[in-house]
Amino acid sequence: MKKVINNPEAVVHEMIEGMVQAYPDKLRHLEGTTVIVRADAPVPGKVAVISGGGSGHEPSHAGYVGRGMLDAAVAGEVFTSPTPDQIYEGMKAIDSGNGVLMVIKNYTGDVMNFEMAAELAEAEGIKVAKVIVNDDVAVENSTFTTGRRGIAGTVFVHKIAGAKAEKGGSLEEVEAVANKVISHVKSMGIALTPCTIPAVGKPGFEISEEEMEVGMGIHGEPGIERTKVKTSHEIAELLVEKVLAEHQLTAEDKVAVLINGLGATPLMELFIFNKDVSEILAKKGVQVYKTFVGEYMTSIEMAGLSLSILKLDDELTELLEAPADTAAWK
Amino acid sequence: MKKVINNPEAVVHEMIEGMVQAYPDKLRHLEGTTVIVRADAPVPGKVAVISGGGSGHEPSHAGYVGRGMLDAAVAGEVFTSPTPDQIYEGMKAIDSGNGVLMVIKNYTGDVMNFEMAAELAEAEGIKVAKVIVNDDVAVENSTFTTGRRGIAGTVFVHKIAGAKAEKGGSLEEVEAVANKVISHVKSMGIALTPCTIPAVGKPGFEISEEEMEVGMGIHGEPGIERTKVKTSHEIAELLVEKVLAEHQLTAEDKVAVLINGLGATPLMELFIFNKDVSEILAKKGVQVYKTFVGEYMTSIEMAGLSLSILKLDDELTELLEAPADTAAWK
Amino acid sequence: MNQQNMKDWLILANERIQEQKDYLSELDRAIGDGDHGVNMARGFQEVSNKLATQEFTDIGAMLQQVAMTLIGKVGGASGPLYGTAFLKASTALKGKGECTNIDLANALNEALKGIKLRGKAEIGEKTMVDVWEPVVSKWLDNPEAGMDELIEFTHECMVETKAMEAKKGRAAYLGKRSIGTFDPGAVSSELLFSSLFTVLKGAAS
Amino acid sequence: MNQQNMKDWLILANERIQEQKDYLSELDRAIGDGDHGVNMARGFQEVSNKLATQEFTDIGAMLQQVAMTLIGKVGGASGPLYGTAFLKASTALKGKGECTNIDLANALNEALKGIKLRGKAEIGEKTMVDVWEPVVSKWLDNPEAGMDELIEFTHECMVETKAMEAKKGRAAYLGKRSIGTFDPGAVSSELLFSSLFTVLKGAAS
Ligand SMILES: Nc1ncnc2c1ncn2[C@@H]1O[C@H](COP(=O)(O)OP(=O)(O)O)[C@@H](O)[C@H]1O
Ligand SMILES: Nc1ncnc2c1ncn2[C@@H]1O[C@H](COP(=O)(O)OP(=O)(O)O)[C@@H](O)[C@H]1O
Ligand SMILES: [Mg+2]
Ligand SMILES: [Mg+2]
Ligand SMILES: [Mg+2]
Ligand SMILES: [Mg+2]
Repeated sequence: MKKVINNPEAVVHEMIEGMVQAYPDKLRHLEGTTVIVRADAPVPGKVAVISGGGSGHEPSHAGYVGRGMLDAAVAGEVFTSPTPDQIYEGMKAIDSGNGVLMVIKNYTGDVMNFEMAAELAEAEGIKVAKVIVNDDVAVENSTFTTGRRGIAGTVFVHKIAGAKAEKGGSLEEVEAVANKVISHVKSMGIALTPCTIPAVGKPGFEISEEEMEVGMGIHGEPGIERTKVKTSHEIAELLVEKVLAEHQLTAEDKVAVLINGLGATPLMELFIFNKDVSEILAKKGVQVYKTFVGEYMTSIEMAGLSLSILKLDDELTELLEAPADTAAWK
Repeated sequence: MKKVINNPEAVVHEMIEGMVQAYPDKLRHLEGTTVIVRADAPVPGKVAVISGGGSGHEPSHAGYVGRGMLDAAVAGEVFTSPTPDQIYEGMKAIDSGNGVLMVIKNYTGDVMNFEMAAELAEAEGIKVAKVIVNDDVAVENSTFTTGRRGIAGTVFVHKIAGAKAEKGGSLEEVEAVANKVISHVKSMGIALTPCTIPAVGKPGFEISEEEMEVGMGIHGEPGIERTKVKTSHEIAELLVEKVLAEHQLTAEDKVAVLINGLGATPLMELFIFNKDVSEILAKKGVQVYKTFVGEYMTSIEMAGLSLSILKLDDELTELLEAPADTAAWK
Repeated sequence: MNQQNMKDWLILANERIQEQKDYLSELDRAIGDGDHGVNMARGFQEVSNKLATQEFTDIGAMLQQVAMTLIGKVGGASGPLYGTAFLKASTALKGKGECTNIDLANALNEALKGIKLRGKAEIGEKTMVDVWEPVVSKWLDNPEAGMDELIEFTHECMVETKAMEAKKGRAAYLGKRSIGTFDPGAVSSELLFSSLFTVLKGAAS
Repeated sequence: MNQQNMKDWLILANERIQEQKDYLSELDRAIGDGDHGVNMARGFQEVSNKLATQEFTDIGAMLQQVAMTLIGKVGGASGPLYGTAFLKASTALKGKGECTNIDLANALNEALKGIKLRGKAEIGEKTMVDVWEPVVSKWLDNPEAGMDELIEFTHECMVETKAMEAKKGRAAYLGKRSIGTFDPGAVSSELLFSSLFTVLKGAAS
């Protein structure tokens, strides 16, 4: 394991310090916690939006804290959901009396820890709503299991729910639009290499030079299938097909496309992949309203990428375009 | 070599297509070339700024094309300077009659190819000025050699010269402020892992699990020294010392800090490193006006980072803060 | 079981978890995200530290502290689950200076209910429930069962998770590929129960 | 040397470069950025294609086309250098249907001057100049020198770059660490000259 770190056990705390030092005008660290809040939190009159999860997905989630997006991000240990006490501290610091929306990715750990935090917050009289993001279409949806995971599409939820809150939406309205995004966004990814949790010190899985993992989780969880490494075009065909299969798109629909790098994949490859995705979508008659290419939700230094497609309507388009001022989304 | 590509020989062209498809409002591809220009080029009444170099440094350089920064970026093959004919096509497409500033990184190949392009452009009556960026302090400066390399500090030149041009500066003024940035910015980096040129198919160098390369070039060129992997804090001490040694800073001076990831280094590590740099600078009494953390000038999928420190004055600060609307700098 | 026995249990459990930290993470690498050992080691080390430095009025209070520590330190899926378990057990033993094996088995049954309520997993879904449920009900059915027998039975329950397909937790996303490894949470639960039975055996003799 | 000989030379040079592509890149990996083979192979393949499909009025015109192709296709440091070299040689041989060895040696001397003007390297700085300068001056000094002797001498010049410390080009950043490998551009220059001498030998016999 080669990393620019000081102490594998201290990466989360040191990272938080480094982030706040980089953006002192935007971010504030709640002393003694792993919570980063908007510098001006709580914002009077505004519903607050909180998200978080394990660390290692940077710029998620603290990179999206700021005007027009999140009010707080709670960082767990690497790939480990944050604990209820931390989440609760975040909620207290951002609630202006208008309630807090929790944006949770659908992992057992995240859901349980956020739910416990909500119980604590509600006991203190904070109005709480929650939405659970489950955009990863790699795994079949089934009522017998935990359902689908939340991956990069979550960033659209942050953006759009954050914009709605910034515009003065009520807790119910912010929750409703967040749920609309969740039902409108589908994602799936592939990985070429694993990643290493600093405190574990070795890669999350082994994979040969010839193979890739399809439908990879963002925590190094194995995916649904292992295949020979495919070309960018083949990967684009695979992911576009899987993702579009979950959308009912008509010729009038416009979509936003998010090509997300998992950490080690160069921008060069993300752009090549975008070329292939654009071509395939154009052939299928899908109208792309806007494209985002970059690292939005990573898996430490994993090589790989994910594709998210968000079906837009007028409301979502307007909120997607609304101004935001955060470290990672402008 | 595991990459999301289609054909190692076609990466540059496919990447250019993918970039332009992602940002059709900002970027235009000059058909039949490897040049990306501002969608609205040539901009009447404005001095044009062109840069470029080998590919593999994304988002450099096309990520900085747009209002307030570059008018054109010329992409060479991976790590290979673009050829004079391509650069010349770019210059013709952006010149509005007010002249073109070429921002060249100090590599023999880049300098020679840009100079040959300048000869072609001047023969056609285009006013040309050039600046040569040599911010990498890893290598001793010497009049007997080619001098120092240009690395991530180049992005500050793009930003500030671009802002000056956007504000209506003359070719001489834009050139002068670019030269001021060059004399005010110093950088140095380290690498933990090599990178692989797609058409070559194997890593640019070998390095063991225990070692790092100090003063690494951004093309996988070996650095000045190979040492045991150091901690983030030790790396910060090393780089800050080397970089500050080239600056004459007084207690009144403010600086801008750029922590640049080389491709595979997770943001988590860049932030940890920033914590260490901030601490050391604070101890030395250096006032940090603004910090940038992210991937600005990469080396495909190299793990590593560089530190750039720009000494500011009022003019540079104002131009650094001026609006820019590009894919990679906003 | 008195306060000292309970402390011994949790300290022994911590020792076992620290020893098996890498093994637990290894199991989680195969079908999860590879952090179970790190999570458990972080949480139980803190439990052990707290027990070494704090005094408690009764065993219920001690278990409550254990619960809060696990909730605040473990994170992930196992944090809220073990945390809830100890919280429920602490409520059941509230105010008691010591307790019988039957009291403890009943408290652990409450703990199991807490785990199932929080995690919504049923038996056979390849989770810690596959150790908790059979072990607790065997003990409840036969409070006189020998400790060695219980230790062996716990181990067997853990082993059975190998053949199961995960339906809950992170491993569920693997579908059939989750078959063939022990569930990490089942293994850490085995460590917890076998430490308990070991300590009880010593206390009885 | 007539047009056909010149074509033979450049086609042979391309073949050698394609054969040695990986070797050239390998050398450049050691002290540069690892692309010299890829750059040269791309450029000379295009030269070879152009020569196969186009007609030229004279050898000057042919060399001009070679120059433009190299300038437009190679990139990096070697592109402008080889491009300038062929451009200067083409000017020297402008309008000639064929030329003597002395004409050619003189033209290559002009090419050398172009390389030095463009790249500002002197002999001993571990660049292609360390092959070009001694080889061209040896040929100029003794136009009757045997081709085998020239081939051998070219090789010796290339070998000498191994012990040199680079002062120009990308390898210069390495300082003393640049000692110990052949300079990639010196090796590609050797391929160019030895192809030339091989073709001239065949043409003479
Ligand atoms: N819904 C659930 N009910 C009961 N146990 C569960 C559930 N989900 C996960 N687990 C247990 O948690 C273990 C994983 O814990 P851990 O690795 O610490 O958390 P995470 O999965 O969040 O990384 C699994 O092996 C399983 O035994
Ligand atoms: N200033 C110079 N003068 C002469 N030759 C040079 C000079 N700089 C570099 N070279 C030659 O160019 C070769 C490298 O070419 P290449 O790898 O294609 O370009 P780059 O260094 O831009 O990647 C070196 O081995 C050296 O022989
Ligand atoms: Mg986890
Ligand atoms: Mg090169
Ligand atoms: Mg886990
Ligand atoms: Mg090279």
